[in-house]
Amino acid sequence: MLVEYLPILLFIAAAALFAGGSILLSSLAGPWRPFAEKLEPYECGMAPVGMARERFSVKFYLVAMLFIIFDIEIIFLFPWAVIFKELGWFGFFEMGGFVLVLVLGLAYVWRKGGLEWDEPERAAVDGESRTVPTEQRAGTGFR
Amino acid sequence: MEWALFLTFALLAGAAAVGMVLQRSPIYSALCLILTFFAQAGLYVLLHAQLIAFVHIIVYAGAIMVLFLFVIMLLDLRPEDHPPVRFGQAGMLLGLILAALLLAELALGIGPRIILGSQGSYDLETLRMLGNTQAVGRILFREYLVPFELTSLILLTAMIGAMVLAKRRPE
Amino acid sequence: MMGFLLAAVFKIALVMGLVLLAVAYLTLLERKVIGDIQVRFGPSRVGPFGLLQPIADGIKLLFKEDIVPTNADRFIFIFAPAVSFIPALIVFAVIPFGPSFVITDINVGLLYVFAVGSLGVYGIVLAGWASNSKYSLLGGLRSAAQMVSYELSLGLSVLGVVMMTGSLSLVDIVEAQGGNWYGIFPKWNVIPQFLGFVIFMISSNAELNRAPFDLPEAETELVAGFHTEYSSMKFAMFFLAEYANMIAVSALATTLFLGGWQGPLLPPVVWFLLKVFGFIFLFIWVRATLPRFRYDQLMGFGWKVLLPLALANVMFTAAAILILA
Amino acid sequence: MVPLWAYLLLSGFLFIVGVVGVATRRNALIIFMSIELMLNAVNLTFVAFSRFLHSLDGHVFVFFVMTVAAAEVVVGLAIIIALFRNMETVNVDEIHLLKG
Repeated sequence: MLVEYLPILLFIAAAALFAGGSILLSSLAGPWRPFAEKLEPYECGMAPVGMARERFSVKFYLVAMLFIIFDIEIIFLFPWAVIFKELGWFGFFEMGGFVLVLVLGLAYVWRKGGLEWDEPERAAVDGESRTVPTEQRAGTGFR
Repeated sequence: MEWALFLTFALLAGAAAVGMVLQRSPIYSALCLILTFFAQAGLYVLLHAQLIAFVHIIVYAGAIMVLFLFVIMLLDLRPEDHPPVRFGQAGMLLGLILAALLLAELALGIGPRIILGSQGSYDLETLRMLGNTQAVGRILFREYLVPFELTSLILLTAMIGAMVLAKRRPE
Repeated sequence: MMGFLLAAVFKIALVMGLVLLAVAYLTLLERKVIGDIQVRFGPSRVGPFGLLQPIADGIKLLFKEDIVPTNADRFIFIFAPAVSFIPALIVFAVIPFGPSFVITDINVGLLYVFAVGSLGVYGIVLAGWASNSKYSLLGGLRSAAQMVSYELSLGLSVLGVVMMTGSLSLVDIVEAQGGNWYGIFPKWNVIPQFLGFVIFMISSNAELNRAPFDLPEAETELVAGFHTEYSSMKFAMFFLAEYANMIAVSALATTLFLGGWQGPLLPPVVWFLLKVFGFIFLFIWVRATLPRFRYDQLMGFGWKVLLPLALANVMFTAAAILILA
Repeated sequence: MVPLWAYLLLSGFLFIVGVVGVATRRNALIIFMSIELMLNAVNLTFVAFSRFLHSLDGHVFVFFVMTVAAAEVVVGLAIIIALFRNMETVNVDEIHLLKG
């Protein structure tokens, strides 16, 4: 039973060996003539301004957070789907309740503007700022 | 064979966990923790918990640690200047006491008078016949119905809480 | 046990060789097909019909200078390409190519695929961060946010198939699709699970970061996204991973929705490869046809349309199974 | 077969490492990761006991632990981000909110 999992380990080892080997080989085979400008990060030919690792929008974090929550939902759904046929209507309503609660959460986040990426700013640029209510804009502004 | 695999995974998990605590850079700490999780998934497979092993990877390595990396990058955390672990503080004493307690407990468990409760009905043969996922699913969705439904409330709370916290602007 | 392992080693070598070869020629195929669609030739100088082009590309990449930008995090910078390449390859461990040709049939095969698939994010986000370049970081983060968003719909879209089969083993799923309905229609999951299939195709296209979802590497705004700073074989690793992922997704779609190796007359492996090729062609066609999304449209579509739709599909399928039973 | 005590020893070790992390590190994120490590050490004992007691309740508990861990991470990191926005630090020594 466990022996079925050994090929996976072997496969990982083989893939790692290939990746490591070819990266090593190319670093040996290629030329190596560095100078300061060549090693600069690319910024369309200009000298780079500041460090790249600056803070970015909290939106990315919100997406990752919602992702975790729904990922948990999916890992509950997998074993449920496997034995769904024997659970019958009982299982249907059981999971229906679970999914409903999470959909309510999604609806809440949606209403609060957590799913808008950068709607208000874009609308303002397009000259449609009047169509966006101020309180909504204030609610979705991120700093 | 099983011992060899166990020792490999155990050493990997232990070393990566220690590395996680000792690293100065939060990103490397996170990477060490991810390595621990992989080794742990290997241990789960050795324990014939295939469903748990892959769910573990999906949740911890695939989701939670991604969020950690996002936050580390979002806050642009730099490596700390001072040595990460400072001994000889109140925390040290607390740690020692806790460690001693835990070791004592382990010694009780490891000792000859190991107390194992009544044996359940899911031995390897039964599991092979039923299928790991099917057997776990049956218990989860029949016997643990109420905890399962309550889980959705925990998730809902987390969603709302994070939304409120993340959206509040500093004054 | 030794026999099983030896067979596994042989199959691993065969599958790895085949996938890498296929990836090499996929790059040529893509350039040729897009060339044809845009009424031009595509590569045609190296060898007859440009057939030696992938080999020339490979040799060129191998002998390029290996640049690590200043202030980059050296270890992660070198580590990231391997991290994105390994998951792309090891997905093939559980995919059944033919009735008895699968490297290993594990009872949680589908979960394995998703566990491995969810690791692809790391290579991208780490590469973007380690490069210390603004384009890379932004591209990497965009890419990661996009991938996690569409991973949800991807996971939900296959649940209908799992419900009908009652197993997570890919071999079981293929075997359940044998035979015909009313003697004419093949019992492929694509017929009862058409919505799931469509969601699967859209979200896997987004997972692959391919057009029209290729925001992370949008040339016009982000230069090349997370791999802007990469050169030589490290760049090639990302490229290999991207195309290997494309083959893996096509193989998965074939297995889950188009009956895998099932089919009349022709040998099973041929059927499997034909269907996979069909999906790959579809991906190339889509890339040549559709314009790129805007980023807010992309995220909005994933969260507001695809996710609710996929959830509805799960519950709808459940109800349908119970009513029809 | 690897006996139960080997797993218990490992999981005890991981737990202690987590405790040391929480007690000695000052970076809120790393403290959080140490807590995750402790939760996972507990998960390992759950699964190990399940295996040796021929029961599956441990597996079900691992599911619930994972859910709680995920919820905790989501809210916890949201708090860390909110703190960081106000105070520009994640060092727990420098955060004295409750001291006014």
